[in-house]
Amino acid sequence: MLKDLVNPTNVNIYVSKLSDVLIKAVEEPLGYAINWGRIYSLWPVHLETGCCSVEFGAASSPRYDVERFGMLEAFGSLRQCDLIVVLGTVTRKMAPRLRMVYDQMPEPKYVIAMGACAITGGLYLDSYNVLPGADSVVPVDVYVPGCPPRPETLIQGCFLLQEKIKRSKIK
Amino acid sequence: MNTATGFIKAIQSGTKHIVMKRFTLRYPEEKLKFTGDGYQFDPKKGVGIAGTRGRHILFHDKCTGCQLCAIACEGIAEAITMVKVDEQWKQNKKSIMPQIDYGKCVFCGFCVDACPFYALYMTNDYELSAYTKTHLIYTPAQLAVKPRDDGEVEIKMGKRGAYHGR
Amino acid sequence: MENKDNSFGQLIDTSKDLDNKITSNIIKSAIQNFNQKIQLVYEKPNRSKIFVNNESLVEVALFLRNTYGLDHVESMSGTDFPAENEIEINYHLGSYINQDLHPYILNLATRVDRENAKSNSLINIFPSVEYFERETYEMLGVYFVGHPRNEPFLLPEDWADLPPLRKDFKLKGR
Amino acid sequence: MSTLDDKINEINRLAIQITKDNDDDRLMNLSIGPQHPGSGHFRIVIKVDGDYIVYADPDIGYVHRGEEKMSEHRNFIQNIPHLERPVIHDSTNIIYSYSLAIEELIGINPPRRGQFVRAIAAELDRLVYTTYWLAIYGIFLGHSTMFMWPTGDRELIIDLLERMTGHRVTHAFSVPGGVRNDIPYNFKEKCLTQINYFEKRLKEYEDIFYNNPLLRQRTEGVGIMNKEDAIKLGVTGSVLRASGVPYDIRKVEPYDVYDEIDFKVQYMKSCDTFARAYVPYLDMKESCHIIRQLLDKMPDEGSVREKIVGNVKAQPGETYRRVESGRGALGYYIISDGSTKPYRLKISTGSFRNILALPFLLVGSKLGDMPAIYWALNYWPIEADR
Repeated sequence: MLKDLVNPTNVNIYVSKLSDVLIKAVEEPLGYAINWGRIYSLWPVHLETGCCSVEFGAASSPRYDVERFGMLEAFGSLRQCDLIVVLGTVTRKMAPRLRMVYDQMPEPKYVIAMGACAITGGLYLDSYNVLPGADSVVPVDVYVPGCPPRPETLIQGCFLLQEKIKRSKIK
Repeated sequence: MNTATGFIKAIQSGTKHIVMKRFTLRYPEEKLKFTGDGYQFDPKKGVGIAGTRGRHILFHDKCTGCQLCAIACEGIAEAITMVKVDEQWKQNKKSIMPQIDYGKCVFCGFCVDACPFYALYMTNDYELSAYTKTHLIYTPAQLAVKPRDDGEVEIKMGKRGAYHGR
Repeated sequence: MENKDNSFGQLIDTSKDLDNKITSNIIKSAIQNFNQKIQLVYEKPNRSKIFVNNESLVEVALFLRNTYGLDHVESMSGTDFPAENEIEINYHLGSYINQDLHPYILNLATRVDRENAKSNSLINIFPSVEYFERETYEMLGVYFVGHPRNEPFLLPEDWADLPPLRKDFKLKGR
Repeated sequence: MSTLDDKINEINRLAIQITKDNDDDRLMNLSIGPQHPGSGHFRIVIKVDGDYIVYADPDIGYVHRGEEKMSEHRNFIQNIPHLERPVIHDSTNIIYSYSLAIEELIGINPPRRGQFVRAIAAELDRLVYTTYWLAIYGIFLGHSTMFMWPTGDRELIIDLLERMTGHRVTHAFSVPGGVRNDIPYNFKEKCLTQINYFEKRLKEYEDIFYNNPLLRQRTEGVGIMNKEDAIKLGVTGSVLRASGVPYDIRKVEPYDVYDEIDFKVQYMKSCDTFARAYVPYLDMKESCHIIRQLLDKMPDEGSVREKIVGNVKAQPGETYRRVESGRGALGYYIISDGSTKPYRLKISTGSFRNILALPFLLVGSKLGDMPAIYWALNYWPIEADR
């Protein structure tokens, strides 16, 4: 009886079933843990596409200090970043560079479109050198409106992004 | 200046800040207090009233659907479109009211300057981030909502430097 | 729009004002030196505009720099006039050396043909004009003879449209 | 065996030939920007020979948005929001000269109180611009405290400006005919206390940054541009004043109420990078004096704005008006054909004029000095690109 159960073919089946159960038991907490790690280490690429970089700088100033939330620690290397904040206008000359930077970033990567120019083109709706928004170049996760947005709005946008990451499933 | 003195002075001036008050605004818990209820405009005098330029507020009982705000915005950002509303108002025969796309709006406030009927003002509301572009379009009904009144912290000067206090 | 005819009646009597006295002296002597080649367009306090033919642009600029110390270019721009089939180029000259001329700006204007836009470069006289001329080449399609780098500057590398500041370049929806 | 030996010999021969034949191998091409911690919206192509820069060519235009063309399709009021975007943290100054030019074309004069309020906003904006510039200069030189302090103290001024104008940086405050709204209640006292505190903090910058021996060593004697070269290159603003030419538009061609204000033009004669970094700091100190005088002399009552309708028509003609911005002379050349829109509008900015000095200063200097030289030029890429 026992001998029948423990033959090599069966063992394989048991192991695979056991691993299925284990994965199911571990997947959710593990995914939660990984996501938890991700949301508190959102490192942005230092690519300035437009003038919203001024308020981005103000967001890391002592008054707002976004590093309290473990995000937007600027001056990271490109290969270690997982967030790209499109800081304003995407011009025709900048668009290929933006895509190039985005393609070089490792997965998973997130995009925040900051400012009216990055969302729809904003003021430059009829300009010959401005693209209508960053989402024609890169997929955007969170839109932060304003021209430029207040640092509070940017922080709120980052909270939204954290919420999104928290609820996403890891592969 | 001597090199050593320079270093010592630099370190000294930095060390003083150990006892300084924290300047940081603890944002989600504390919010800034602004001058007034937001930027307003007095068409009679021809000057505005100082205030923060945040999200707009639309008074449905005053809007006449004259489209002046949309015309003012036409050359700036084209954020305002006039849409049909279900409500019936005496002063608004065409029942059209502005709908504002905050994906385009630049918060310059020239639409408020253009409104001759005291119908469009700006408020202190600035938390407008969203996941999609359609969430950024505010209908006349959404624009009528008064933002909840919070924010009580402002910059104060103390003996130990500037800080945010009530 | 432009009043191009040369009449001294336009000169404001500025004998009381020191600044304007100097500036009208500049223009008077320039006009005397370059007989018929310079036309006075207007003179306002601290601002004046003279018009020269494109052939004599370089010598007039050289004269202004050497005689009065108008040593740098504050601004340089081009304007398209499709009705007259011409492009006007304006050099706004200022002075750092000559203390009396600090508030003064002289607008040195010239016109080139619109189809075959070619002008003499002032880069050997005012080195500060280098990027301005490159910008004008790109934005209005005026070729500057003698400029080492008539090449794209502000626009994307693959720009293949008309120069954008010409009036027949239309913006979308306008 | 012989084949392997042959191969090795062949490889060695080729390698020697490559290094010998190609003298260009000595030169290394570097492309700095636009994705680079120390570049911003800007790329510079550099060739280095060892540690020395032998060729530098700025490649600008990454933020070129065609403002000059766009302004031909908007009326004089609608032009204000997009024209202040090139320098959003110095937006009052860039609109100041535009307002002056349009006022001249339309033929109106702002009320006296409006002129004072506008000048106060312009001076506060200069402080905001310069503190931001200083913060980035600190981080360029690896001085993190100098990023934190100015960005923190900048918020004091931004707070004042927000009370006054309604927005943190893009104020849209100065319009042709004055300013858009009066200053709020008890602004004067608040402004005085915060400016006094800010001035006290400025003194501490000197201890931690400007008198710091490390900064001195990195900047003194680096990137020398003497007076003749500065005049030839036509640089402006703090770069010019650091080369020993006391030229400030507020002094040489006073606009609005600046002829009633008593202030000194700050300049230095050492002509090096340290002077270019120090002159804006001296300007900030002077700005604090100017603000106090302006607050003192401002009339208590009166209108602040001469209202013009949106579709006001200008007289045909042309004008060139300039102001002293944070980066130097900022001029607008506007041609009007008598309609409601400008026929041609040209912005001549300090950044666009100063960037011409960058290749001149870089060639011959060490690569490590590049950030110090570049950012001391008081260059804001978006303003140069427009």
